[in-house]
Amino acid sequence: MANLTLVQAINLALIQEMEDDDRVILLGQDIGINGGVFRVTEGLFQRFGADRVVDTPLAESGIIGTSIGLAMAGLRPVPEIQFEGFLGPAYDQLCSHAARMRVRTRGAFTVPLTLRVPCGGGIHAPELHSDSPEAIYAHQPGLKVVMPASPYDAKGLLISAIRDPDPVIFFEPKRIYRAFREEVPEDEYTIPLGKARIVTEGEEITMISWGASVIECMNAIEASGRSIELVDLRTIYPIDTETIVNSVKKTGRAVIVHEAPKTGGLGAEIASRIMEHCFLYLEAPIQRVAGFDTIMPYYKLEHEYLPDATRIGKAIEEITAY
Amino acid sequence: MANLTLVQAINLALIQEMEDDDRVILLGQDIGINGGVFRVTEGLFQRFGADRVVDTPLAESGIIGTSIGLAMAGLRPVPEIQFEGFLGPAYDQLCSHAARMRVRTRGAFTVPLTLRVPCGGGIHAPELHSDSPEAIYAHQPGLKVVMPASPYDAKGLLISAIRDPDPVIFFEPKRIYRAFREEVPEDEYTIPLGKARIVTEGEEITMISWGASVIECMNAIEASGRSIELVDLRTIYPIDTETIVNSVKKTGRAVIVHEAPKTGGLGAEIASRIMEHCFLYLEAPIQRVAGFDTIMPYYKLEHEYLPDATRIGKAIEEITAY
Amino acid sequence: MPVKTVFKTSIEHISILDENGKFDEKLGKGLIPDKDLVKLYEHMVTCRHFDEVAFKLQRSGRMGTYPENRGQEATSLGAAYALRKTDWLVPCYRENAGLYWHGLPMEFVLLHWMGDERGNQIPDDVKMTPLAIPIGTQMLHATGLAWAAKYRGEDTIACTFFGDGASSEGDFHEAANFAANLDIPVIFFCQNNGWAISVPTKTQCSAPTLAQRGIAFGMDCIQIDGNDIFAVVKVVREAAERARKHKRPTFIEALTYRLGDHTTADDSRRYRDEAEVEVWIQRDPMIRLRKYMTDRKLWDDQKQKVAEENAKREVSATVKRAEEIADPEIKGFFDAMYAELPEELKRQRDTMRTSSIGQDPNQIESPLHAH
Amino acid sequence: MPVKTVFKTSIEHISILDENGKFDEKLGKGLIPDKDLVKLYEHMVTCRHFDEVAFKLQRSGRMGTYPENRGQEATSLGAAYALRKTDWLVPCYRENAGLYWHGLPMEFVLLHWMGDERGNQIPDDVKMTPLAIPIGTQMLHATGLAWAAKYRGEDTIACTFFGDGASSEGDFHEAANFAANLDIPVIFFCQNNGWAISVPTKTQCSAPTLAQRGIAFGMDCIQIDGNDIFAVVKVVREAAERARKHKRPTFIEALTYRLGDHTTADDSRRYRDEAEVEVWIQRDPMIRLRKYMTDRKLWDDQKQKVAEENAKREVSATVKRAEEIADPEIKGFFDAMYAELPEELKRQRDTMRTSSIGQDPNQIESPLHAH
Ligand SMILES: Cc1ncc(C[n+]2csc(CCOP(=O)(O)OP(=O)(O)O)c2C)c(N)n1
Ligand SMILES: Cc1ncc(C[n+]2csc(CCOP(=O)(O)OP(=O)(O)O)c2C)c(N)n1
Ligand SMILES: [Mg+2]
Ligand SMILES: [Mg+2]
Repeated sequence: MANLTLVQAINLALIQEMEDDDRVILLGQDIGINGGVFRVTEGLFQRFGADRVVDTPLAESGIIGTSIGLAMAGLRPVPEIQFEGFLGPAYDQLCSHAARMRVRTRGAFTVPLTLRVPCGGGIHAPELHSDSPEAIYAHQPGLKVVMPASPYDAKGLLISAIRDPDPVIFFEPKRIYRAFREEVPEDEYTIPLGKARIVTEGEEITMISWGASVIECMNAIEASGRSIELVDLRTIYPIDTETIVNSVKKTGRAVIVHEAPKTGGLGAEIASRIMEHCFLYLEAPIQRVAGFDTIMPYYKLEHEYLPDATRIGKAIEEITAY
Repeated sequence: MANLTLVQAINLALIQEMEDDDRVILLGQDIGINGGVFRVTEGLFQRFGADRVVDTPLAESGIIGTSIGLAMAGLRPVPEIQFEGFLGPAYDQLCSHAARMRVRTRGAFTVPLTLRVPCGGGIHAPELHSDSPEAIYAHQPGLKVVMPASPYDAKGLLISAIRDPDPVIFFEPKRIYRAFREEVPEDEYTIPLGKARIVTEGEEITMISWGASVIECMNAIEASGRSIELVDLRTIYPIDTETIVNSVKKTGRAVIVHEAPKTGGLGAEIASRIMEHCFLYLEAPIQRVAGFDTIMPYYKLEHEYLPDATRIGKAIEEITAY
Repeated sequence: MPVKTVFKTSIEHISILDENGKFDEKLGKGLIPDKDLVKLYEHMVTCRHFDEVAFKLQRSGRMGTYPENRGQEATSLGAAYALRKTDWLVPCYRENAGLYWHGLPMEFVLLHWMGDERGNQIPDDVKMTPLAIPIGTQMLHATGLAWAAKYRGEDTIACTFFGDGASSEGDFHEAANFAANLDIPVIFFCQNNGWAISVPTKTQCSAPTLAQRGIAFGMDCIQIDGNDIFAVVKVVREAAERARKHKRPTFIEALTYRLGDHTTADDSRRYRDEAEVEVWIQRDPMIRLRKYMTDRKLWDDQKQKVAEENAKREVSATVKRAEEIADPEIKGFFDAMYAELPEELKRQRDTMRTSSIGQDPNQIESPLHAH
Repeated sequence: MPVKTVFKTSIEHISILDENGKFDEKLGKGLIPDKDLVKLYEHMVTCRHFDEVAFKLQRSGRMGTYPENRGQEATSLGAAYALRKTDWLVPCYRENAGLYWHGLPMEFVLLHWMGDERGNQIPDDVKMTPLAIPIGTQMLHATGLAWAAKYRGEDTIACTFFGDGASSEGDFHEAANFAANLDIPVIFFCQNNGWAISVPTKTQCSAPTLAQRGIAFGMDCIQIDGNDIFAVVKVVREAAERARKHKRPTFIEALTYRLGDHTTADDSRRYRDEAEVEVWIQRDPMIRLRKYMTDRKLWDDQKQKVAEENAKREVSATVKRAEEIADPEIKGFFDAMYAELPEELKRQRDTMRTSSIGQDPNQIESPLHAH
């Protein structure tokens, strides 16, 4: 066991998967000698060489498009896009190609790639470095979408993602890259994709979140003094409806927290599923505490945008008062 | 008044806006001498010349990116992307640039472009010619998203879109391009963006849909013999919450119908809003009748995918039985 | 030095068997053994017939939109002939002749245009990717496939086909740039057929040649007469050698022409002159090849007749296979979504005919048990 | 002819004032009047100082990430000098010198890096677009802006700046291709500073020059010493003329170097040799210009001292303006979203401090009135 940050846990997972399986290769911008702009791939170039840790030209569509080819040929590419704001140029290759290859060839070709992308706000970065686009990719059939909220989960989920035979987007909440450490086993282990984690058990409200917001939720829960069941989604798609529904059946109230804009965010899908599965259990309308329907402001105001413990606390008050 | 198809109504709107305002120019693939692959721009090249109806290179990002520049300089470009499946390469310019320009420059620059895109399934086309990506763009703050369901609306909404000072995506449901005709006034008129239309009034259920699915809803409603209020959203973003909520307050039941995959589709947002605004009025969980969470299959099976009157009819039964 | 030349280059155009059937012995000798030449021509006869039949299938409502290949047979066929069975062909949608030569069963292409994904279920031993509908996107996959081969130390290469229109897409630029800078063994084979639907090549590239696109990446570039199968074979062989030995990509611009409409949904009389088409009909790759073979006594009318009869037989058997295939599994578009289907998808699949999917069926059945 | 040359080209490299201060009279004479030269140099002194101060602001926590411009001043400044105030500059983020020359108040750039959108609220009479964070995307906007000018019959042109890294993006290709094929008056000014963060230029372009990127589009292309303001002025003037008169784009590759880290978040010692940096320090655009002016008696130590003092005064006033600006309106990021705010956004804005926005406040307040 080592006490690791999220960055270190990911680094360790990459090393171990690369040691075990030479089909695993990394490609992206500045991931080589520089070790990535967040140092997630630190030391890997030195350890595995330029054939397996490849600095590419500055072209996101190129990174994903060639990764698709690599994966179709049976490799397990792990591309990195430097920030979620630069997923845009790769959108087409991800959604029109990676996501569709298996079904459109009825399995003759598959695309076992794992795309790593830092995401989310709160690090005082320039524009397009603080977005949360997970709902976009959750709406694209054929992809899986993962977002860990802790070092332990990061390692186990990333290993699962790399081993998964289908394309996975692995979002890394950059705000908590180094925010805290956690015991992480040295050995390889997997956390199944599609299974949520109950962070704290509770009776009054079910709170559902993922990524860095999970930490805000924990703070808000603590401040509220209430018995709240916190569900960390872990996997954004497929959504673990069962865990959520079981919890809401118990609590009768649900609050969903995410950084992305509220309209069309994943909160809407989760709220709708809850309603579809346990409408008569609901004691109050489901609350979505989310980013506003605006562009994430430049960093002078980003704290105004991000749903924080205060706003979550308001939701707790509002929903219990209902 | 003339009896026009949806294609003709759009063509007429384009002609009239171009006559009125020489800031309006069209650009896209095959829109010139060929009149567009759906003949929507038929005759415009001959009428307005090569400077105002511009065949571009085959590059979607280029079409949107240059349109942004044209718009920043004060023109009113109306780009066309040939099929919604080819929006992918333009995603970044739309979402990272067009959508953000006003807010990131605090109004110093604006992007009054209107992007026309045929969308949706049901015409036996090859892959990537039958998708419904409206939820993706509704989740992107800074854009407006419109989808008419009739010739009359098409003309009035397109004129509003072109005159709107912000970027608008104008989705044209290709399945009903020529499916029926309607009286369309010769004169220019506008239909405000953000306002839904009540197609039929009713007491038992509120049914919400947009685009070609509206026609399926009408068929299902007729077949059901029930009193159902059909709301055609017309504008996907901003959503006309008020009209929806007022209707659901009356009926207590809501069914949402769309072609896009269910998970993360706009149905989720609408259902969530209904819950947020009139939870205690709901007699039954809100139904989403949607495309499956799969890739739209090739055309041999596309009718299995598209939500049709039969599936909508089931939802009517289920929700009334609840 | 205040002004110095830091780079110099030129583009050559190669033609061996010209449109009048004139053959350049120096370049062409020994390039294609007579026996193979006859086979290639016979293959073209079959493919041309296939193309006509496919067109008719569409017109009679037995198939969806179809892009005629007519007039462009020499490009992909010459390339496939010059390559190995283990090399990847990464096509667009006008390369039937090359794909069949490479081993694709003909009915796959029909199935594809009949709106059936099984037409893309490429057999394991046929090294090709499915037809690419979104323009300009497949070249990146080719680069990735070739990269994987290089990574594994194999001498497999990839050859990707695309049109003049496709060369305008950013993805083309990125694919070529990756290949050139990372030393990836891929051939970029651009079939410049003069048009991208209604848009002429000069709107895609106002430069004197499309071949010079490759100069941007420091790639070897060449222009050829794409209706001359000898020229195709020659330059693809050289490019393949360069790729295999030196891991260097090549850009080939092949000048050709689509004699038909863009697809069956198009009407090319709206945008191009009949006179232009007339000129190109004379440049048909099959006319000159037949003339050459006839001159060399490799071919005669009797052989032509036999070839045409064989073509008919083969194509009608192909159509039969395509049309007689059992209806696709309705649930097929669910089951192939993921290696393992998520719960929600299983539920949608299993209730697709029985419920609206608007609802959890359990909740519908027993809402009142709930509270 | 079986083999014929169908295209020939070459790339020239231009240098007028070389790194040793040697000046080519033939090319350089009369290019920049002495009076202007002095002003340009003084401007560089100010910008260099600004750069140092900006760096320190970041280091002391008074500003966010900042990309040093040091060493690259001659490129954008020379270009801005050669262009008209009515022309569009479409920058990346290392063009402070040119932007200030063009009229941008200096504090805008600080505000931008202080995380304040008002730094992008470009005054109406300054013809430039905001700094571009996403790499390689702004060239399309430049093409659109120039296209609009052409459409209106104005002789305004656009000049867009980008790096070696940016030239790998598909959007660059599309921008250049649109400009070349639609005859749009835009200058593509590539500042090849050797690195894209840690990735060397050869990974972006393994060709002998980056200038040849433009050959793909049949564009005039040229390579220059980007640390030589004379060369910059010369080629930008020629490109501007070509754009204004003939509506033809030009691709310029300027060889330069960033002497600092990529940004304040970067540590360039991780990936590049100190020795390489040393070489380029000698090639600093300011050293050679000062030497040249000194040789020509246009400059002396006293003038240098005055220039530096002026720079300090100006920059510290700039910092003051940036730091003293009132806090941004909290609701500013709502109000500028659309010309007219949708209802839902108004509601979110108005309740952002009072409710969770998870809920319609009306429903929260009076849920029981409902049924
Ligand atoms: C990304 C994308 N944009 C637009 C289209 C619509 N489209 C289909 S074929 C075509 C023209 C292709 O021209 P070219 O690349 O020259 O190939 P050709 O058909 O001439 O062989 C267009 C615009 C598409 N399929 N994909
Ligand atoms: C689309 C996109 N991808 C990645 C990045 C991250 N990034 C910021 S600057 C940079 C390098 C840019 O290099 P270059 O274009 O040569 O400009 P330079 O910084 O050297 O002036 C990268 C990769 C980005 N900002 N945008
Ligand atoms: Mg073509
Ligand atoms: Mg650079």
